[in-house]
Amino acid sequence: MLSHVIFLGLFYTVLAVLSATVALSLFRAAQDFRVRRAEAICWQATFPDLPARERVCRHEFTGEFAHRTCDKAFDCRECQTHAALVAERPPDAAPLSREAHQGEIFGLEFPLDRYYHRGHAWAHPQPDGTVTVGLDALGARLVAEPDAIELPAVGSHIQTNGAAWHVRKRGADVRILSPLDGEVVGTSDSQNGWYLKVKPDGGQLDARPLLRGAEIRPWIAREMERLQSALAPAGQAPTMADGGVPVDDIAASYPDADWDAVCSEIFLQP
Amino acid sequence: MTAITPKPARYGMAIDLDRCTGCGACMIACAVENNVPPARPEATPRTGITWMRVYQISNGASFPDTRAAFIPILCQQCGKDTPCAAVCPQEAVETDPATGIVDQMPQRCLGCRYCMAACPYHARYFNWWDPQWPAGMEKTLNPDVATRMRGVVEKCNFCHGRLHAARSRAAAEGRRELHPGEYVPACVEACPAAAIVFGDLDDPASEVARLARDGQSFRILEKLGTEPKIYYHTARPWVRQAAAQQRPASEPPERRLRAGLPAPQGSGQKDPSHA
Amino acid sequence: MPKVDSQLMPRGVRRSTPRQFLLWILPWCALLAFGLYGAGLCLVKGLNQTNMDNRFAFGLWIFVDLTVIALGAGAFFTGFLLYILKKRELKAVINSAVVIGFICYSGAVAALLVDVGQPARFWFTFWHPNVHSMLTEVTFCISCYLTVLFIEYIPIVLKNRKLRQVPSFLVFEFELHKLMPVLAGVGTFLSFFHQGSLGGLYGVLRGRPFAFREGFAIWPSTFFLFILSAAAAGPAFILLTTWLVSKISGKPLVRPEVLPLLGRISGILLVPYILLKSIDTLVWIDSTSPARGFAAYQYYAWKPFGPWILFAEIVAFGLLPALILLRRRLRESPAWLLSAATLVCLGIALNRFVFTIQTLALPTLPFDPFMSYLPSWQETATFLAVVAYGVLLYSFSFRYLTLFPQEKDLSC
Amino acid sequence: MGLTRRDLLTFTGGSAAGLMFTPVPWSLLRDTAALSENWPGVPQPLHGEIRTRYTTCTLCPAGCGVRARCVGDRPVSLAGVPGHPASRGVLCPAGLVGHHLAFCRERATEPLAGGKPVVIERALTGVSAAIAACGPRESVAILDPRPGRAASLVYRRFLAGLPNAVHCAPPNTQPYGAFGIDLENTRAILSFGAPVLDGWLSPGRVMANRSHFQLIQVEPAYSRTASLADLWVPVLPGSEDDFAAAVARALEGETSDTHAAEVARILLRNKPAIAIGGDAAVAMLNAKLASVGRSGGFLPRRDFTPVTEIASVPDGSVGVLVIEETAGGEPLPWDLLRRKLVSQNPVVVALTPWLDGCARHADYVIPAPMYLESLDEAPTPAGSTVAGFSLSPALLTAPPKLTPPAEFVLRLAHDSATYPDILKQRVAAIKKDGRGAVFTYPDAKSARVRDIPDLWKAMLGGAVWLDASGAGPRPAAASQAAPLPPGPAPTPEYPLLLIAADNPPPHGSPLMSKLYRESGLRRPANAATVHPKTGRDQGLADGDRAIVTSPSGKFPVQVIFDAAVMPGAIEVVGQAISPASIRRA
Repeated sequence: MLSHVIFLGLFYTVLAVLSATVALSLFRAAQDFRVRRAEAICWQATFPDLPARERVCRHEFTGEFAHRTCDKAFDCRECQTHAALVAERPPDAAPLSREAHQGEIFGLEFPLDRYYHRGHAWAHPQPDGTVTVGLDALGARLVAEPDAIELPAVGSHIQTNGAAWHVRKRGADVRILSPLDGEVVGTSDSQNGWYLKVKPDGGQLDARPLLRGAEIRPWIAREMERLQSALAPAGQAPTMADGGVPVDDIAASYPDADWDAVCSEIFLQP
Repeated sequence: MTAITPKPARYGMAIDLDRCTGCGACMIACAVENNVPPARPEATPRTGITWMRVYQISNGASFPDTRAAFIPILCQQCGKDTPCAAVCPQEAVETDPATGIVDQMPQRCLGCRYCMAACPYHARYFNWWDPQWPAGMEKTLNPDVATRMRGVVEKCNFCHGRLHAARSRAAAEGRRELHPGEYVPACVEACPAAAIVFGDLDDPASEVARLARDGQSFRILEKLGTEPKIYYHTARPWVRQAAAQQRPASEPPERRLRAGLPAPQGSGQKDPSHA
Repeated sequence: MPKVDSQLMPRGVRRSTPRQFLLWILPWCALLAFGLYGAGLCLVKGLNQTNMDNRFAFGLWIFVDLTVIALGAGAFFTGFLLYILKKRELKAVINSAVVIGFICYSGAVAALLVDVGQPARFWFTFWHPNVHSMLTEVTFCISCYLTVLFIEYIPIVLKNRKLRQVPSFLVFEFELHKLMPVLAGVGTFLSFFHQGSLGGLYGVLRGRPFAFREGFAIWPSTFFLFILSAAAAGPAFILLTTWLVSKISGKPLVRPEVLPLLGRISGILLVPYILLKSIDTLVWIDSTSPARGFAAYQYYAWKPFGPWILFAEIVAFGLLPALILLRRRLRESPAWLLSAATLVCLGIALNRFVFTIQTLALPTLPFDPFMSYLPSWQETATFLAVVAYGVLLYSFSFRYLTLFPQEKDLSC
Repeated sequence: MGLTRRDLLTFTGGSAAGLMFTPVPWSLLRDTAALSENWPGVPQPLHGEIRTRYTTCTLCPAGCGVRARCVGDRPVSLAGVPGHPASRGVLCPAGLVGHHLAFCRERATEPLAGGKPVVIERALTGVSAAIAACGPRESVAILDPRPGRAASLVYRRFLAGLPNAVHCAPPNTQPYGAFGIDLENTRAILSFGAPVLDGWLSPGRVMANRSHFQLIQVEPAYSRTASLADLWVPVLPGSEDDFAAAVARALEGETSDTHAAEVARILLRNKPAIAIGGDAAVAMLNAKLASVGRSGGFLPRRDFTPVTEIASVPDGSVGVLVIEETAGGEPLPWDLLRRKLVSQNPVVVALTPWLDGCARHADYVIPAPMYLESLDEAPTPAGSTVAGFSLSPALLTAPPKLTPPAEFVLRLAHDSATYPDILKQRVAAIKKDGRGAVFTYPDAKSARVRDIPDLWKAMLGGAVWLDASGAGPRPAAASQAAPLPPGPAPTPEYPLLLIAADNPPPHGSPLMSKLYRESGLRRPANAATVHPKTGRDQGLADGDRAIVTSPSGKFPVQVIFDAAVMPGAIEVVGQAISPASIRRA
């Protein structure tokens, strides 16, 4: 009798634990959606799956680290290291080269009045307190004349590192990561330069996760390398001479490149 | 079952190997009593069902010094740490405290055959086929015993049907005890040599208890410590020795012979004498 | 079609063309179909289709079950090391380990369902369990652990490139992953138990002095030996499969230091196993077996099961690989590493063979013959079906899921 | 999109959980249980009123009493009749499953002429024509497996009406001729190869007296009887008579043979003793033992009717051979019978329930009822010291188209009487005679014949009539012993000796065949057992298939090695001693 109790007790405990585990994670998942954490979590779940070369810490660009892999999923708001380094010497203090002043790198426009996200979206604070969000020059050239664009509905909420909008181009389904938290107040198709007008949470743009000033050049330099190796079919040398100015529609000039692979490389999709 | 709870007994057997002529009447009576189906043509000595099985043993010597004896092997009704009962995953094997009989419940058997692996006497049999009888022969089945289906294990249960019948008779007469000899398994009744004695081992007056105590009695694989309730009796020392020896003794391989002959080719239910 | 195929594959890794893949799976599919036919015969016509009999109540299937479950132990033990003992390096193989574990266990359970005479009654064990039977323990643990493996499999599937586009899947996966240590813990507990029970299965056979062992509490010594041996073999098997997969797919899948690490773990566990196994064998020869009326020498007097089998089990397939795996220099050379791992796996298989087959082959009745047994084609087919099923499931998982996270980095 | 999916998940999860609280899953479980527990297609025993019916076994001459446990009127199991004077409440294995015989595959169910089914009338006319067509040199023979029955009487009467006819019997149907054996008082039996403990006389009677007598088995093969005998004297095949002679000399104290001397000592120490199983020399030995006509020895029986042995029918003389094969046991070797037939178009008629015996060689097959399918009789048991008679009422309903052998012969003879009529007459005769007593099975009581009002009815209810006065001391005719030809010696061509292994399993129920085969208790009929050494010398291995060749022909066998067999000998089921050779097939 006792043995029955012990044995079956154990067995049913195990079953209880198992079902509890599953139930709990289901419940938590639902919870995440309710408190709008889902998008962030998606990014967190995605980040570890990115190849190491895509996960470098921004402070590697500025040479503060020889090698460092980001462990905060590019959310510098939570990163002590970042805070410390920034406190040490604010990025704006960094000396800028002539070209950088004009905001041109490899013949690509990178205006310095904007903040750049690692996913190639920029955020541009407007006088009216809203922030316009658009694709930077590199991103724009990759998806030039997209086959389709899927913008969020006005009034919907986007989160830093969450999907802001979707662009489809030559079989590549690209989700652009949002550079900020906020409510979408307006959308447009890029002819006036931006895709979203966003009313940032907390009234103003939190720029901590975003790149600016001196960081941009080394970052773009790396991005170009990655782009080249992504474009180069296996075994071939990169086709774009260093410093060569990318054409307006890269896709067009690389008809046989696996565009999905290229885009996911640049837009941080595992 | 009877309304009256019967007086506990510990049924056992004593088999006189010096009287057993190996005629096989016990096997046959057993099969008839317990509705064992005839063999499929494909059945072999190792896939057939013989709750009671008479082995021939020999002293391994060569002619003319050779000696042989017959040993009927049935479920030995182990009384302690019953190997098969302990291992059955779903209590399809039960030892009846009132009789000491180890009973197999085919209706509950999963057919995992773990009990067969556990039984040192190979006294358990698996239904490898759907049971089948020649047309009309199923009308000769014993109504007191249910037939078994394919995929379950079965074995000797000291003719449970007969025990129930005897008990209800006794109950009808308001007795809670069975007279000695009122309940005997079919093999005991059928043995032409009266070589098998059956009864309550706990009743010191019973013949079986007397034989069990006898110095010339032994049990097979006694050292396993499972307290089998089948005793074998013989005055021939070599038989006792052969039934207890280490294996393989340095005996010629042809000892294989009688323990189970290959099936005569192409003879299924066909009578061997005409095969 | 090829488009869908390529969109299901993880990004940034190269996989064979649809055509190559088709050519690869076709033969396995054929094998699976053939095997299922054999299994079907056994289910429809009954077990008379096998060569098992009243003496050889267990045959090829039980042997295979015990072996694959021992090899599948890699799943639980790697999980245990990764989530409980926090051995981060093993993250590189954990997914593969889980899939292999799932394959082994589901395969074993499938084979068992064909093996029992009345498959429709499988649930009887849960209905009126005999808690004193090792088989009950096995049934309960395995069914539970299979569930665990299934749950552990889910996140890997949800991370598939297409599925991950569904946010709710990704979020659920994330939350589930956070609780993975719990599952790993439960899994470890269960595995320890049923690996043990599988050993107990034979250790408790007091009617079979060849298998019977004394033990502690309700568990015979084989209970503990099986746990240890399984834990030792699991990593070795993961090692082998990983190497095999990277050879077949022609890519590096894990960093070079991972395989030797697995080898080292296996070696470290082998040593105590061999030690205890030897002690256990000596005790058995010296007292356990004789006490039950069987001098141990006689077991090895039956051809072909001579004393060589003991030597092979303990020295050739135990001590030898253990020594190889414990020497860094040998461990680092793939040839040594792989041959050692192979030996370990063979050793486990041999050990399980001895307990399942030799135990039944040896006569217990003094006048009973030694029995031999060869599986029928239906039995073999059913076994092959399990193999094919495993290969297929693994192939698809490897093609469409991320089994080796490091592959992406290593591939460029 | 995501929303609806989540809804879907919730819905399925919820409904799954909800289902648990409905009876559905549980009833499903119950149903699977039910399904798996009464597996489809498994025959279930029929239930009904349990009754006990009695009959007498006619499978062999022992005439054992049978108590049948019946459901309704169908027998489900057979057992001995406690207290039965002849069988002592015991049945042999074959008798235990007599009620299965009707279900054997190889039984005859309709008349055949030249292998084609015909109506019985057609067969009758055919056979009558054949008999009428017999030439002056051709005889009509009826082979009667068990002379001394009412049926035998019918045959004799029929044959008496024919110019040239012979009523004959197979060898050894009356092993002790005019004598019965007073086993109850015997103290020693010297058996020359007789299967004393393996189906000799009636097993019940033998085993009941086993404790009273010393058993000496003189036999080349280590048979079942030899293995349980008090003394086994292995002799060379064919040299039994020499040994018998040696024993005879030893009884007078003059011999060198130590074995013989020992045997003689045992015989002298345990008197009365008898010698059985053999030939002239054995008869002479009995004379020496003075075992004839005295208690504990051979007692003459009055109801003995001498009958020609088939062997002594001249070869090539039988034009129409009618073979009755209702008795159990294996059929006669066909070549023995064929030799008796005339060369051109002989006609063979088989009155048999079996298709696989002589029926295979018969021009006409008249299907006979199987044991327990028709009213039959059991005459005085073989070896019994007292005259006896009992009826064997049918317990099974016979299929149509069967004709009891006696019935068939009656119709050949255009006799209006039926077989039961003949049996009635026999019972009436016993009643009229008034001697002896009747043991009735149901109450296990004996009563004098004249005290029984309706003997026929009593007999039908299960009873045996015994007439102790049927036997009594009478001067024994000293049997004339012609010395046996010397035992066959191996020749270069036939280096080995063929000897009979234990007697073959009788024609049995499917169940019996199964059990014998699966337990290996009886050797298959195609087994040839040789000593391992002999086998290897002949280039054979255990389990080989081989061909045995002897002067009387060749047959396929399966070789079995057994150290218990005499080196240089081949043990084959039911074969006569002869030189032979064996080679791998």
